[in-house]
Amino acid sequence: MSMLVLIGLLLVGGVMAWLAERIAVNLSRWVSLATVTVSLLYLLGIISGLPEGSLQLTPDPGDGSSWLLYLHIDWIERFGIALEMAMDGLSLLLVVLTLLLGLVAIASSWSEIEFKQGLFQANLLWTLAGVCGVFLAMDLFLFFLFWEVMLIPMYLLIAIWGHEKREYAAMKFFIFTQVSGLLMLLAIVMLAWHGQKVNGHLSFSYFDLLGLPLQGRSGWIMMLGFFIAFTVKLPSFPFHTWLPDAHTQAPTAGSVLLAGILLKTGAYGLLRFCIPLFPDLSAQFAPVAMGLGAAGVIYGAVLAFAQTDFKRLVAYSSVSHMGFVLLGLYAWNNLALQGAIMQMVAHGVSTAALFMMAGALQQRLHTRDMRRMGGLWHQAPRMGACAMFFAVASLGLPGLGNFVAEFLVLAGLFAVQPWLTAIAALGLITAAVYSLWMIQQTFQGKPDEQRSMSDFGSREMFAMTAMMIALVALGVYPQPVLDLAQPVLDGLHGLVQDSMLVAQVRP
Amino acid sequence: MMESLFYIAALVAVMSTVAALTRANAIHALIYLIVSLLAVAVLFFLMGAPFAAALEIVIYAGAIMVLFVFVIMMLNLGESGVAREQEWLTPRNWVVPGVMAALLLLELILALRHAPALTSGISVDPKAVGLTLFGPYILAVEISSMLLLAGLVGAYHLGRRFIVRREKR
Amino acid sequence: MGGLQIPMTHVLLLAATLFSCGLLGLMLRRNIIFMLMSLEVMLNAAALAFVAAGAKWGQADGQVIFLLILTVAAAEVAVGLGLVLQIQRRFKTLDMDQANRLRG
Amino acid sequence: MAIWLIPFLPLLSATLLMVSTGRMPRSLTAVLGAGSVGLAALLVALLAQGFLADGQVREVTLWTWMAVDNFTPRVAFYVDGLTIVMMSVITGVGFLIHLYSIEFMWDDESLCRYFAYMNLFVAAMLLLVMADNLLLLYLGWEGVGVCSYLLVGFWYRDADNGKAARKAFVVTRVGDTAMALGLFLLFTELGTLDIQPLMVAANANWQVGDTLPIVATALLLGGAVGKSAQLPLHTWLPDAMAGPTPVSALIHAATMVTAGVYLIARNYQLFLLAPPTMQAVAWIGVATLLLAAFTALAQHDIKRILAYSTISQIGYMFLALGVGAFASGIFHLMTHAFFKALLFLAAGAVIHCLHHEHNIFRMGGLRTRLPVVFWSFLIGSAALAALPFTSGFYSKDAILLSAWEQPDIGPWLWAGGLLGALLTSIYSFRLVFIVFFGEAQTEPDRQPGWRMAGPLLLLCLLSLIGGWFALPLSGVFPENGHAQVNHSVEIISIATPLLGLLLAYLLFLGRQLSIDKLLASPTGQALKSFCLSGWRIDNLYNALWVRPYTNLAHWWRNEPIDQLYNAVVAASQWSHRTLLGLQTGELRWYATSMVFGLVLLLAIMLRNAT
Repeated sequence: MSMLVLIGLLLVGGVMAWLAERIAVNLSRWVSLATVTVSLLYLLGIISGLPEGSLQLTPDPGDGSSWLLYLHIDWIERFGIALEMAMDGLSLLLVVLTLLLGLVAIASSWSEIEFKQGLFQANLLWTLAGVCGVFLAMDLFLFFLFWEVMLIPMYLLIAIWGHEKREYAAMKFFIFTQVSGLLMLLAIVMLAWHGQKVNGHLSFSYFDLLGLPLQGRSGWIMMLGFFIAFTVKLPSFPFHTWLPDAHTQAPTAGSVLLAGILLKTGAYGLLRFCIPLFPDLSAQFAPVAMGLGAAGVIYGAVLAFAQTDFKRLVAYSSVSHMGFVLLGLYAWNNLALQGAIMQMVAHGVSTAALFMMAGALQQRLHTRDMRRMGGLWHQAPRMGACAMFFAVASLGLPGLGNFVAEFLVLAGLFAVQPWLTAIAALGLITAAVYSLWMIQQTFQGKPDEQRSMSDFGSREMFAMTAMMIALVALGVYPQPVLDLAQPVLDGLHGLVQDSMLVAQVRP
Repeated sequence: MMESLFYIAALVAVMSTVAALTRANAIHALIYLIVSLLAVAVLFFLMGAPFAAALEIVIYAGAIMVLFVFVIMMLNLGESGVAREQEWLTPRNWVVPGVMAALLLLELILALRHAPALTSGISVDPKAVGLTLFGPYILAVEISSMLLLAGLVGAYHLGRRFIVRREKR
Repeated sequence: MGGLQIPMTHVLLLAATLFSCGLLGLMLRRNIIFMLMSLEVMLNAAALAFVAAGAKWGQADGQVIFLLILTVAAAEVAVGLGLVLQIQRRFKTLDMDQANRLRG
Repeated sequence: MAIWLIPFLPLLSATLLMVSTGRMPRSLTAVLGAGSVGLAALLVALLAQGFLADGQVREVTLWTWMAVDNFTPRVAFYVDGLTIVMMSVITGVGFLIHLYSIEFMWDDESLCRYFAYMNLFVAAMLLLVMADNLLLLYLGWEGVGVCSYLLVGFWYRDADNGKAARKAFVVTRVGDTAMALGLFLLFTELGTLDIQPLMVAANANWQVGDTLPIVATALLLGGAVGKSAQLPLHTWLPDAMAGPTPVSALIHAATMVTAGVYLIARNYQLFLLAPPTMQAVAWIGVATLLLAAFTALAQHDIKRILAYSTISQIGYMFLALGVGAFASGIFHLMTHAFFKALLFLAAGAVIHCLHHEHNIFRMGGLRTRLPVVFWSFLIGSAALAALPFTSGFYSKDAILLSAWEQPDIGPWLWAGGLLGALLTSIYSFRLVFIVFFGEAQTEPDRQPGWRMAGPLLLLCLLSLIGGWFALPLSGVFPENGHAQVNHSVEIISIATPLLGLLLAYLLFLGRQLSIDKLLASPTGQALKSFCLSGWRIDNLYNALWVRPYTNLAHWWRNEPIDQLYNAVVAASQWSHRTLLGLQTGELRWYATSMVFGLVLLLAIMLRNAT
């Protein structure tokens, strides 16, 4: 029940934030902040109320009642659709990340949005609700529902509060995700129908559909339906082209949410659904998927280097970073999977911070064009220091979260595909090229003495410092995150251990 | 005798309709149209539908056509309009519509060749019509009342602005 | 009993002819008033067919439908002529080939 | 004693300085910046004393960094003789350079930022040498890289500095990536990254000459080559001189660039399993030392000469490692840290006193005007050229002897090293003669104060007596005793630098020999510019890597993939426009088309009816 309450809180909070605008113009952002804070506290309260040691127990992936939280309410019984939700360590991690980045998004939009604040905050909260739902839903139909729920408010965020080419970007985002979502719906329906043939009853429940014998052409179609839906969201080369536009045009909070959380739903989907549901097919498909991942790493990095728009650069860097996630997921050994999960968290934080930086620059300079910046360190040393920190974080400096993630992914991948690892490792070099080029163009170089620009205020500095501390903590002591995910991975390994996907690191 | 009356009326209807649609002057056309409607009213009467015949004359030929007259008068089209109409009726413009209409007619003829032999000759009086109308067709009556209401509101809305603007000038 | 009996084919052919004439007018004329008149002719032709059908079976339904067609025609003419006035005001013409934009 | 305090102190100080964002008083900044390193140096001295007394290897585990399966790198320190030597150099020389920096950088507005970066660097470098496993070493390795980037680009207003900084980082990153791959390979094959267990596992699982150790060491060598500016990744170091001079002294001479040497020395057991890699190390060393020495001969920027000489001297260290004389390599690393820091700091003093003049041909006659600097520079150059009884003499001599003893290729390596020594002597005294003798071109506007002079004098002392230090390396590396000393070889080694000194005197001071005519000829000109540009390797890399990459990026700027999607969009727009033609807005057209449809429909129905 608590999971429904959590999502309900966010949905209702959204409505309240919308209405609050009528009472006072700036009230809605306070309502929104309070909603997310309360949700977060509520979640933490639930988790602390769990029996001792349950976080360390390995959940049986085929049985939701062995998970941390489980909920099953019949909904549309005729089609075997239920309100079935469950939470394990992985979902918990991602939901916490979602709520934390929700706070960051609210903070980053604090003074940026003036037009229809209430509706803006409402959309923000609804997106969060949708994402939480995606991370918790265990009924495939419900999952698809939430998948769409998170899409529409996001579309509105871009289309209403975006920058100069917002309609184009929002439409592109919508069409890409919608088309891929429909492919997934098709796959879900086919899967449920297939399940009915095998199990004898129609069910959309993840737990009922696990372990179906899926082969042949229909199996491939279903697997690819899931795969494409998730890799569009991830996004992976060559389905990534919506992302630079959407990121560039979205308001800061929208970019933060997109990069920080929405992309993670794709990775989550691959890890939770695509691979466990189709272990054998995924194993056969893994070289292709990993190839796409490596291609994304390099391609994103090269294009990031080519950009002149700050936000676009960061967006392409996301493509590059999410390539590592794809690599890690399909390498499918413990190291690589942990790396992929770590990358989700670390990339969420570091990219969110870079988008906040972009937003702050745009607010101050009214441009995102880096050719019109330069030497900003002189006027805004605090911003410069923050930008430098997150730039080196995104290029994978050891001691920060992204490094742990990339290192684990590549170390795990090396055991499976050494040559691909070598190619993907080129991403480390290219990341350095674009990150440093970004810093050079914005904060270094000759300052424009006429330009007056305010440095970060205490509110912005607070958000930035929090994220810096988070990244350093992830970088020097990532164990809490790893421990949270490990039981889940153990369970998944048990599930697909028969397949040839398992390539354990030699002791 | 009565049968020849039917065919005469039919001929009148067709000819006056054709005339109505080929006149350049709107009022002339309207007069021809009224003739055509009256001829159809005769046909109705001959087919044993006196109530329909009466309504055809009163409402169609009367009320509706008068509306046309009003509008034509309000627009005050004049001689230039007539000249322009003439210009638009050059033979070249006839080709496509003519072919289309002829094709349609041909098909209709082909389709209607084998219609059932004769009408019954029974006259249905207004009482029977009324009973049917407010019996099984009551819903249709309600709907048409809604339709008329909508037409009323629409016509009022559209016409009012025209009139108000005129008065302002 | 004993009323006039007419071959149905002829009545329906007449209705078809009138309908075709109306269509011809609709396609041919550019003046909206004439187009409306053509519409009246077509409606009338349809009504004729219904009444004939009613006469065939000696039932009142044909005339009922005629009545309904009449109301449709009345409503249509009322709105249509209102539109004619608006078109004249906006476009200063009744030529429908010139008034071909939804947004005036 | 808490060993973890040693890297922690500079780290803490760096954090404090960063948090203060320059609002701290300058004097406090300086005290904090230099003091933390000084304190660390003191702790290292205590540690060294303890180590010399009992010879115990000290291991400290702070926490487990991460634990996934059997991948459990710890944040742990491993302190043996090698580490002690490196730590002493880092904190000792580092402290002197910090002290010197106070005066050198006093007028700079970003003093705080400077000390923050410097302290961070010291912390990262200490982590690098103290690391118990290769992953933590990699952390320090990348950390020093970033600090180097930050400090080379310290004066960010000049875009050229930024370019040099990026070049430094990216070129070393190429090597780092190879090294990372090496780590993956080692972990995949041996299941651990902890250095000592790794060595044991390697010796247990691999035979000398197996493919895997060769590949692994080659990848590690890639990292070492990048960091230590050896061929073919040496191009960043001369450009890195864009940073403040004390930075060049600390990072690009004394400590960071020798990290590659440390890496190989630390994993020497692995390298011993891969003789081809060892040979490659030696040959890279010889090739680099010759190339850099030739290049140094033609330079006229005082710092670039020193940069090329650094590359060249690290070449000697690689040569030493390659022939298995690890202790000699580390010994040279230490003496080089002393005399190269001395040279850089002296050069910095010259630059500081001559209004940031870098061109040696606009200096001259400084012998009387800056006496302290002159003597420092002279001693430093003597040690660099390995004149007898200076510290450089002992270390370089040991390397050449070891090279000579190498079977088969030994004499060739030795000859290369000897030629390098000759060139070293020529270019270093060319520098001395041109800068400090002859006509004065620019008048110094100030004299170095005690904070600059003090470190100089101390480093002079170290450069002179550093050769007599006995390094506590006996427990680290295998003994390879010098069985028979070949006296003729010894004598040639001693004579070569003196010959170089003589040549330099004749060429640049006495002018008894003139090569002006030679230089004026077209061939001479071409040769000179060839040497001046560092054998055009930069141009080669530009054409080979940089330009293709930027061109590719430029070509891809409009997203070839997106063009595909745009084609779909274009197709649907085309069909939209085509169909739009049907929607003319003309009522008559609509009516006609409806009739057409009606006719068609009826026709079909009629056909079906019959």
